[in-house]
Amino acid sequence: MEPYGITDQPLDVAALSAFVADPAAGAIVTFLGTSRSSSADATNVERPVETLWYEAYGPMAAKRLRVIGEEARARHGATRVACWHRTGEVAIGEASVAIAVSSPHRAEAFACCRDIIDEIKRSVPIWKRERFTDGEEWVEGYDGSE
Amino acid sequence: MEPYGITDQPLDVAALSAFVADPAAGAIVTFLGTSRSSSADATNVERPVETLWYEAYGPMAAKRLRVIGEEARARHGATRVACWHRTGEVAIGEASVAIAVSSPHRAEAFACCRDIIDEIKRSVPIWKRERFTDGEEWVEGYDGSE
Amino acid sequence: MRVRVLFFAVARDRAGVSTDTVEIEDGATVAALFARLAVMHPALKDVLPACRAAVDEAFAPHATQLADGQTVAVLPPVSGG
Amino acid sequence: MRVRVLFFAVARDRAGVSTDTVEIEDGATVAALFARLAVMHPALKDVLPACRAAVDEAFAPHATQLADGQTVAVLPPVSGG
Repeated sequence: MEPYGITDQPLDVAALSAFVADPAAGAIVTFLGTSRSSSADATNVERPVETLWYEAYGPMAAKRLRVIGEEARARHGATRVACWHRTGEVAIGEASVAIAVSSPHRAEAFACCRDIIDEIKRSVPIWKRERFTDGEEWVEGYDGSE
Repeated sequence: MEPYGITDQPLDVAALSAFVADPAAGAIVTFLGTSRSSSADATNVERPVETLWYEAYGPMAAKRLRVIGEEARARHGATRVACWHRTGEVAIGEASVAIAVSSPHRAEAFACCRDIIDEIKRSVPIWKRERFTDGEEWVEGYDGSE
Repeated sequence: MRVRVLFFAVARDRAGVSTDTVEIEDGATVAALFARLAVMHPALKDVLPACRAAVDEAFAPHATQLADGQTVAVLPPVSGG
Repeated sequence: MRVRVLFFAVARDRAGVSTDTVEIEDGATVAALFARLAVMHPALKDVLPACRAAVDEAFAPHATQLADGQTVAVLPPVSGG
């Protein structure tokens, strides 16, 4: 299995978790970002989401996932990292992103996994589009400013 | 599936993750505690572990898991929690404990999952025994003092 | 009165049994029971100070007064997770 | 010189195309290219200020000088994860 990638297929967190398992690791933390059945609009009102999908600048997104994962792994002294993001339509309740991190002790696994998802939301060129009953729109994202 | 329990069978993190999935949840965090191939002894020297196993005060341990999980869920506003601990022999690399937490946003899922494993290590009546090449011993644990 | 005592992990190894029935004065505390256990099972003596007690499957401070028929578990420092 | 431009998400919607080829003076910066794009595609004008640029698949500051044959991606605020 490739540890990092972009796919239009459902994500398999068990496969990622198995991939990072290691005899030197005492902890495995996984994160799944799942699509919610409602979403706050620009005025912070929650509206029911009918469908949503993701568009990626594929080659750059895959490179960014690898850089983010490996930098976080080194910074936290984690053992292994795997991270995939999905594109195309994602059904409500399904995962758009899956991360797995193993490390000797649990603190680093939690911190590393958290850093990875935070950085993905800042700097991986992927965009979410939501369709509501009354229209559809690109989700306002992170523009790179601090 | 029961959300909390003690079992002598291998743990299935994918089943726990599926159990906590919810249309209202935007994040699922899982934690697996896995058995390491070496362990620090009382003098902090890492020694190779041949086999390890867990003994539980079963009925009390199951009650504690439920109390810990549900209190953490309420405290963090998480959506659903599931948590199982394994007993008996656990092969190197396999999981002794599995936790899954879903929540609307990721910060609560990480914090809730972290709190649960920390509290399990403080107050669930389960004991680990390790066999080394040169003997075996109960692992020094947490005695309830702050 | 009588209480049932359960030993786990290193406490069971030291006691040499996993359960015991102890006859003790009415209203005795967990602390009094632990003192009695140290006499009954001398090898337990040096591990008991680190042990917590559970009465009927819930943690109980050493000052807890026991009642006839209760089950007291002797819990060495836990190491699950 | 010529650069290839890729538009994503709302930038693609506004440009009406997903790729473009732009003829621009040698050594022009990303900022100069963005200014040109705003003229070529007026509907892009109000989304460009929030967009980052990538040159050959890596983020590039607006001061970056471009070279012939490079690929510049116009990246609206990202919302993956």
